[in-house]
Formats: sequence, structure tokens, C-alpha cells
Amino acid sequence: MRKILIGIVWLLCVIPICAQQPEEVKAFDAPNDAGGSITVTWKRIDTLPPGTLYHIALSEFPEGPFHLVKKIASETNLMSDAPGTFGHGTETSQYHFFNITAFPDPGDSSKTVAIENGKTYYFQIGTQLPSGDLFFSNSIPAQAFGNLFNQTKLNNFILGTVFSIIILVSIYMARRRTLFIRRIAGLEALDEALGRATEMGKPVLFTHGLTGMGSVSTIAAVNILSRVARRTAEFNTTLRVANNDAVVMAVSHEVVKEAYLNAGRPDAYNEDIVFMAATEQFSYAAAVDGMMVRERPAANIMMGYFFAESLLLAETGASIGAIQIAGTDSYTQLPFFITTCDYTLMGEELYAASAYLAREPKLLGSLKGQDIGKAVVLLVLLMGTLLSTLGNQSLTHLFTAY
Amino acid sequence: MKDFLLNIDRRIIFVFVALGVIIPSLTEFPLPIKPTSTVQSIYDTIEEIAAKNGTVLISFDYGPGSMPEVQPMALSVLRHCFNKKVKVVGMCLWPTGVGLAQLAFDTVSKEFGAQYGTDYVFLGFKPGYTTLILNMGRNFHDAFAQDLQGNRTTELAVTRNIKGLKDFDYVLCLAAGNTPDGAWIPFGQERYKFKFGLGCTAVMAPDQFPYLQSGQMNGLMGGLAGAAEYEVLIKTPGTATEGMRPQSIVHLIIILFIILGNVMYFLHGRQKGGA
Amino acid sequence: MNRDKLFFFVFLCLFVILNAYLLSSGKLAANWDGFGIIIAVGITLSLYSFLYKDNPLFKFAENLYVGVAAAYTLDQVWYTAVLADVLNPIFGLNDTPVDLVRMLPAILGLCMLTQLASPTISWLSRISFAFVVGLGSGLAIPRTIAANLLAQIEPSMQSLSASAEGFNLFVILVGVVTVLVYFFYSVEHTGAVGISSKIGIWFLMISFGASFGYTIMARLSLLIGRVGFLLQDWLKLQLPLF
Amino acid sequence: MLFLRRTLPLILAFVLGIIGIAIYYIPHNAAQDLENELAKWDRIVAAFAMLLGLYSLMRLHWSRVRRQQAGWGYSSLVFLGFAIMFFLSLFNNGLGPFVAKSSADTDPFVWMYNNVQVPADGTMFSILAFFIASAAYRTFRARTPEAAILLVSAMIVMIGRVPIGALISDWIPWAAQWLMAVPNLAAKRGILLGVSLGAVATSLRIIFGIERAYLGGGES
Repeated sequence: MRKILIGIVWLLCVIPICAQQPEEVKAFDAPNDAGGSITVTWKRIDTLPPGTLYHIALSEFPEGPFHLVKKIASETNLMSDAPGTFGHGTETSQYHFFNITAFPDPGDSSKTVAIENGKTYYFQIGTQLPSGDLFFSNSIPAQAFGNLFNQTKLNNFILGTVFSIIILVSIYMARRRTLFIRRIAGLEALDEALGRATEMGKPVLFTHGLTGMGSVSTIAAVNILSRVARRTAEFNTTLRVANNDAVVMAVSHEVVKEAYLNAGRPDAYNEDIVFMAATEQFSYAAAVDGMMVRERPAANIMMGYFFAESLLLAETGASIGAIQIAGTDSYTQLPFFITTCDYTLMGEELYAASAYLAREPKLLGSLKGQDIGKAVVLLVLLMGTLLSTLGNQSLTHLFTAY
Repeated sequence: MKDFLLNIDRRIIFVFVALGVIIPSLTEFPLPIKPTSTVQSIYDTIEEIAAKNGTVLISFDYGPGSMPEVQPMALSVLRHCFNKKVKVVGMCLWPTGVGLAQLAFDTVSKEFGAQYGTDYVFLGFKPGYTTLILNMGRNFHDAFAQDLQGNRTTELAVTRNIKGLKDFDYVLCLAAGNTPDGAWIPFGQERYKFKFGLGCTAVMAPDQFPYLQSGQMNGLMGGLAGAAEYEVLIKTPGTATEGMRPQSIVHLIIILFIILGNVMYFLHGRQKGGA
Repeated sequence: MNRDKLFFFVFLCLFVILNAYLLSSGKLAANWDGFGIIIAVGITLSLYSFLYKDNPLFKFAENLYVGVAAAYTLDQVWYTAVLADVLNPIFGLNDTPVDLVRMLPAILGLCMLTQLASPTISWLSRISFAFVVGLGSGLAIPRTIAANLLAQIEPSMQSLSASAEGFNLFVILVGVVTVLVYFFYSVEHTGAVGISSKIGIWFLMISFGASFGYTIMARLSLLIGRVGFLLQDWLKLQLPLF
Repeated sequence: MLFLRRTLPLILAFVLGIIGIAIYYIPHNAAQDLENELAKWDRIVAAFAMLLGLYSLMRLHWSRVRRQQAGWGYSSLVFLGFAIMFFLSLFNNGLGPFVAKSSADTDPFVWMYNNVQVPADGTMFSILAFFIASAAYRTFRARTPEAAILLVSAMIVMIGRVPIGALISDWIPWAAQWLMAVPNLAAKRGILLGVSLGAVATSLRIIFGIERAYLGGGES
């Protein structure tokens, strides 16, 4: 009987100790980093009284001494707080984790010593009850080292790889056969405007944006200029092309000359079609405005990358009653074009129009590849929201940038 | 009359605008300025940092062309920081911002007696844009070995313990171009997950809302109105608060012009094709 | 033409008389500070003369400014980049530790300058451009995916609910999806695609309207800033007057 | 020679592009140090690129002065402004060009910046305030239903973002804020997703040598 009682008392003493000593302690190199960091994890204990602290202790030798690295509250540092590393599984809320990058210098407590790569350290986790009792786990060894792949960026890597393959394959395909591109309403409006200028016997004015030949917008603008020049040559309408950049002007000369040649009207081409208005932004706008007021073009076509001068050009164009067609990928200037022009090619539409006209495989293929990318994004957004509303966050988690 | 109204010389309209700005500037009438939540959160973040005696990085990525809009933000934020003893490190991704940043530091440090080196440091401009941010993230003292005056950043009290971008408690970008979405977010915030706030010109402000909702940015001051709200929060009215009077009046004038112009367009001008 | 000359003359006379008054009454200090303000006002007003029409005064101020701004940028590049990051470490100037590896990027940089030299060596600049453009493209791809694709897709995949917040999330989802449909070039915009692209245009228009309003606000703020300078720093008016 | 002129730059762009992508995913110190070193190189080359930009700007004006093209007198003003500022920059408040920049506010360089560059740059774009007002009256028309939506949204935002909106009704700032934070956000995010896909595609074309415009010299 006495033995049984002693046994019960002993058990009553031991059980709480067992229940309060951290279990399933693991220590390993912290993943996804350059080294210099070790992660320890241990199982959450649900029965701890409020105010309990965990001690994380480290030693450079198996037998100790152990140095206290940090005390943390027992409700914090759950694996579920770091889904990028530990995932979104339900079990992550049942484990704690802590990253150790440095520990107090045994010689001078005001300094810290950083964890070295390739050196073995020993870890203990202790539970400190509000009463002050401290229960330590066994010690676990671990080493830090540099990682070769950041697992948290896996979704980024896969998305990037898949999208790259799509783009490159699309460009390859575009070289072999023609790809379908939807009708661009702006180009029809362009033809209409040119037609009306012909009827009225008035000139057509074409303005580039301010960027040089290196910009995609200017290249697109030149492709569109080629089409415009071809039409004006056919209709025998006067064309004027205003420039602010010497290189763009030289290219425009060539493009217009070739268009007139292709239309069978080399006689109608002259050097005055393409001219330099001015080089500085506002002087350029003032020069083109002055020309508009004097020559009163019936159609005013503005294509390329515009800055603040867009308003000055479009306002004067509207005030002389010209039909205005604009196209720009400069989103800050788009609103001004939309409210002052009869038709506006918005953003990427400028590139699409150029790709449509130039039929260049690299542009068409790229556009097609981007379309596939957009379709994927679109489906993911719809599916993700639907699943998420039904309570399943898995797709949302797949697309989270950690 | 109708023809006169339709063909009014633009220079007459210019006079309206000039008067609309000058007269309200000369007078005083009270206007309620209520801080919006996006401005408030920048203020709150700096208060939090003050509580833990932290350091803020301010990037002056604008030039004189947007000075009236952005400079009041710079002054207000610096006043807030120096008043609450928050340490400030200044830098520029735009070369033209250096003079304005220097001016702001000189003005506000005199007001609060802030000391160079212990309360604030100004690093100046360096080219590179995105790659400068990469370097600052990895090794701050290597990217900016010296401040603008040639002092070593490893020796200045404010920057001594800054090893990389993650050691800043807050990065605030004051911008007039694409430095937040083109450089700070993809090349800095994306990796180091520091708190990032933005004060920018009104032209840029509408483009920043996707980043606000996604949490990549925690606060936004847009244009003179945003600057005025910050002045209200720190209870130091300045040029932005004063500017709200003419701003309000000219907005009304322009709205009236748009309505008037469109009414005439629908009544008379529409058949004329164009304007 | 005569009328323009008259305007120009009157403008100049007014400017001179006003400054003479301000200087003589002591409102403007007769030192570099006061002189600086007069120069700044002269430049400001010359640029505003563009509102009347493009004229020599405007062009004078504009071109002078272009030169000054170019030299300012050169100054910044020289002291903080060429001197601090190239010359100091290579030659050990200003107590900087010598780091000869910096010679390599400096040579690459010098190669870039050959672009403007004769064609026999200008091809060297292509190597520098290939370095900058190739590296820049590579660094940008994963970061664009992280910051502008993943981080922007995830917040639009939240669970919807019958609340104001849920409604807003729904509107955002509809907007994002329909705008993407509008910028879709592989199918004709007819039928269901046509309807969604139409809704996409409405969203685009609201957002362009917001940008439009904000841009107007920005330009006016700049004007207010300049008018404030003229009234307070130049004319020294004590605001508010009434 | 063709190898050096064309193939070598393409190979270099490819190799550096792939390295640039790869080091993003590799947290190992070796990769991160490489990234840091390449970024440092890029910054130095970028400084020379800025010099190149300035040089070509000055050369443009120089050629106008030399050929005495129309308006060449104004181009010579560019040189006047540049020369004064350049001299003051070298002077560096008496310290010379080979030590760190002077930060004294008595530096005449700072005087030029404050009294020429700041007013000129600040005024330039404020001129647009006038033109916007004129355009508001004469040309911002609701020509189409789309333009009408744009104008209405613009007017709500304009009035809602200044204090006078709150004086009229509390609903106006609320509506402006909602427009900004919901429909505007949606459209801007849609644009951002599209533009980002485009940017990735352009970068890929450069890395794989499909896009060669940056090499200049008449190759497409």
C-alpha cells in the first residue's frame, strides 16, 4: 500500500515534468539562406499555463556549457507563422520554431558571436513555468551551411520557366506560320481619317513621341508611319512628319521614301515631308502647334511615347477641327488623348497595331505568348477566388510571393 | 455670343487661372483638411519607430520640377522624425534631388537642433538605380562607403550599425518618377520585406493603389493634398496647407470649364466635328 | 510683330522698375541672396511668357537651364560615382583602400564612350551595352514575377463575402479580369469576350479619369508653388493680405 | 571581326542574363557575392552611360552652333549655362575636383542650382496648368460614352481630393476615395499584370538575342 502511494506521488511529480519538457526537438540548417543560421523546432504543448516561456539555449560542446540565446513566449513562433518555409499544412500550428543566427559571447555578454558554417553546435529547449521551474529537453546537434536553392521561390521559378518557354515557342511558331491577331479598331479609324483628309484636300500631320529609336514605342510609331505614308502616297495627299530627334528623323525619311516607292509614287516624295520641328520639349510642341495653325491639317496622327507636350499638341489639333488619332503607351498622357482625340490606341494596343502592320515574327510571337500568359493569369484569378470563397486556399497559397 | 464663347482666346482663360491662384493665396479662409488612412499609416509607422528609437531611410527621388509638391512632404517627415528623435539616413536615386534634400536637411536640422552624424546622415546620389538598391541590401557600407561629405559610413553613429537594407525600420521614398515600382519594390522590398512608404507627385499616385492593397507599400502621400494632410498630422502647417486654398478654388474653376465646354459642345458645337 | 515688341518692352520696364523699388525699399537685400531672387524671378517670368507665345525670352531661359542642368548632373556623377567609386579606389586617393578590381568595370564604362568615336572602335561600346542590358534583363525577370505578378495576383484571390469589403473585392476581381480581356489580342472582341472587354474599357476609363484628375491637381500644385515664390519670396507680401 | 562585333555581345548578354536570373534563386554566399559584384560593376558602367548621355546632348547643340542652323544662338546659351556650372563644379567651393563635394551652402554652385535650375525646372511644368484649364474649356469633350465616364470620374476625384469637397458633402471625398481604391485599383492592376508580362517577354527576347535593337547600328 505504501509502495503504491509512493508510486502515485512519484507519478504525479513525473507526469507534469514529462508534459512540460519540450518534445520532438529538432535542429537543422535553416533552409533557403546563405548559411550562418540554424532552425530549431519542437512540439507545441497545449497544457502550459499562461506566462510560460521557452528558453532556447546553445552550446559549442556536447557537454555544455549552454548559453541562453533567447526567451520567447509559449504562444508565439509557431511554424504556421512562416508558411514560406514550413508550408500551410494543419500540423504547422502544432510546432514552434526559432532561427538562431548568433549567441551571446561567453567572454563578454554585451557582444554576440555569429553562427559559423560547417561547425557543430548543440541545442536545448527549456520550458520555464510561471513558478520558475525549468525543464530542458535533450541536446540536439546541428550545423549551418549555405543552400543552393531557395525553396520559397519555387513558384516564382516554375512560373518564370513556363512563361519563358511559352514566349520562346510562340516566337518560333510565328516564324513558321502567320498567327491571328484581332482587328485593331484604331487602324480602321486611321484609314478613315486619311480618307477624309484626301476628300478635303488638306494635309495629314504625323508626330512622333519624344523618345529615341531605342524605345519600343518609337519603333511601333515608325511602323505605323510606314502604313500612313503608303496611304497618303496612294491617295496623293500631302504628308508632314514632325520630328525632334535626329536619328528618328533619319529613319522616318527612309521609311516614307520606301513607302512612296512601294506605292509607285516616287515622284510624289520630297525631302520636305519629314522635318525637324525643334529638339527641346516645349519648343517642339510650340513649333508643331504653330505649323498646325498655319497649315490646318485635316488629320493629326500622334504615335509614340509622349510626355507633357501631349496636351499642347492635342489641344491645338482639336481647336483646328482636325480628326485626331493618337496612340501611346505612356499611361499618364492617355487621359488627355482620350478626351481630345477621336480615337486612341491605349498602351499595348500601340505595339499590337505595329505588330499587326509589320507582321514581324518576334513581335507577333511575343504578343501571342503574352496573351497565353494573360489567359493563365485570368483563369487562375477566377479559379482562385472561387476556391477561396468555398474555403480552399490552396491555389491562393501557390501564388503567394514569400 | 455663341461664336464668341466657342472661339474664346485661350489667353483669356489663362487670366482666370492666374487670378484663381493669386486671389485665394492672398486671402485666408478656413478649410477642413482630414488626413486619409494612407497618410495616417505613414505617420503611425514613424511614431512606432520613435518608440523603439529606430532609423528611417528616406530616398529623395525627385527634382526641382516637382519641388512644390514633394518638398513639403520631405520637410514634414523630417520635422516629425527630428522631433521624435528618429534617426534619418537620406539618399537620392535622382541626381537633381541632391540640392533639394540638402536644403530640407539644413532647414529642419536647424529648427530642431539635430546633429549631423548622430541624428541624421545624407549620402547623396549614386547612379545605378536598381543595382544600387541590390548593393545596399547586401552590404550597405560597401554601397555607400562615404557620405556626401566624404565621411566613412562605418564611423558615423547613425550608419555604423546598418549592415543592409533590412536594418532600416522604415524606407520612405519621396518620388516623382518610377523609383518605387521600378526599383524599391522589386529590388528591395521584395527580398528584405522592410516596411515601405511612399510620398509622390499626384501624377503617380493613382498608379500606386495596387501596391497599397497588396501590402507591398504601407502608406501613401499623393501630391500637395497628401502633403497638407501630413502637415495637419504633425500640427505644423506649411506651404501645402496654404496651397489647399488656391488648389480648391482652381479645381472648381476647371470643373466649371469642363461642364461649360461640354454643355456648349452638346448644344451647338457637336455638328462642327471635332471641337 | 510691333505689338509683340511693345509687350516685350513694357514687360522688361516693369520688371526693372519693380526690382529697383524692392531693392531701394530694402525688401530685397542688395547682396547675392537678393540678386539670386531677381535672377530666379526673371527666369520664372521669362518661361511664363510662353503663355503669350513662343518667344526669345522663353528660349533664352529654357536653353540656359538645359546647360545648367546638364552640368549639375555631371557634377553629381563625377563626385559620387567617378571619383568616389572609381578614381579613389583605383589610385588610393582620399585615404581610400586600393581596389584594382574596379579597373575592369571602369574599362567597360570607357568602352561605352567609344559609341561616339569612329566606327573602327565604336563596336567596343556594344560590349558595354550587352553587359548592362543583358544583366539588367536577367536581374529584372524573377523580380518582376515576384513583385508585379505573384504579389499582385495573390491579393485578388481572396474569399468573397456578402459584406462591403467582399463587394469591393468582387469589383476589383471583375475589373482586373475584364481589363486583361481588353488587352487580349488573340480573339475577336465579339460575344461574351466583347461584353467583358467593354466592361474592361469602363474600368480603364474610371482609372484614366482618376489619373486625369490627379495630373491636373499636380500641374496646379506646381503653379501654386511658383506663385507662392513670386508673392512671398520676391514681392515679400505678408500673407494673408485680407 | 564579325564575331567580336556581333556574336560576342550577344553571347555576353545571354550569359549575364542567365546569371542574373539564376542568382535570384540561389541563396548561397558565392552566388550572392557574385550578384553584389556584378551590381557594383553595373553601377560604374551606368555612371559612364550618364556621361555618354550628357556628351551626346552637348554634341547635338554643338553641331547646331557649328553649322549655324536656325536657332543656333540659343544652342550657344546651353554652352554658356553649362560652362558656368561646370567651372563652379570643378571649383568645388575652393576645394578642387579631387576631394569630396563641398556641402557648404555658400558654395556658388548651390547658388546657381537654387536660382537657375530650381525656378526653371519648377516653372516649366507649371505652365501646363494654364493649358489644362484652356483645354478643359475648349477640348475635353465627352465625345464618346467612354470619354464621358472618364470626365465624370475625373471631376469626382478632383473635387473629392481637395478640402472643399468635404465642405460640400462628406460623400464626395468618400466617393473619390472609393473610386481610387476599388475601380481604379482594379484597372491599374490589370494594366500592371499585362505590362509586367510584356516586360518579362522583352527581357527574354534580349537575353536570347531575338531583340537586338540595343546594339544599334542598323540591325533589327
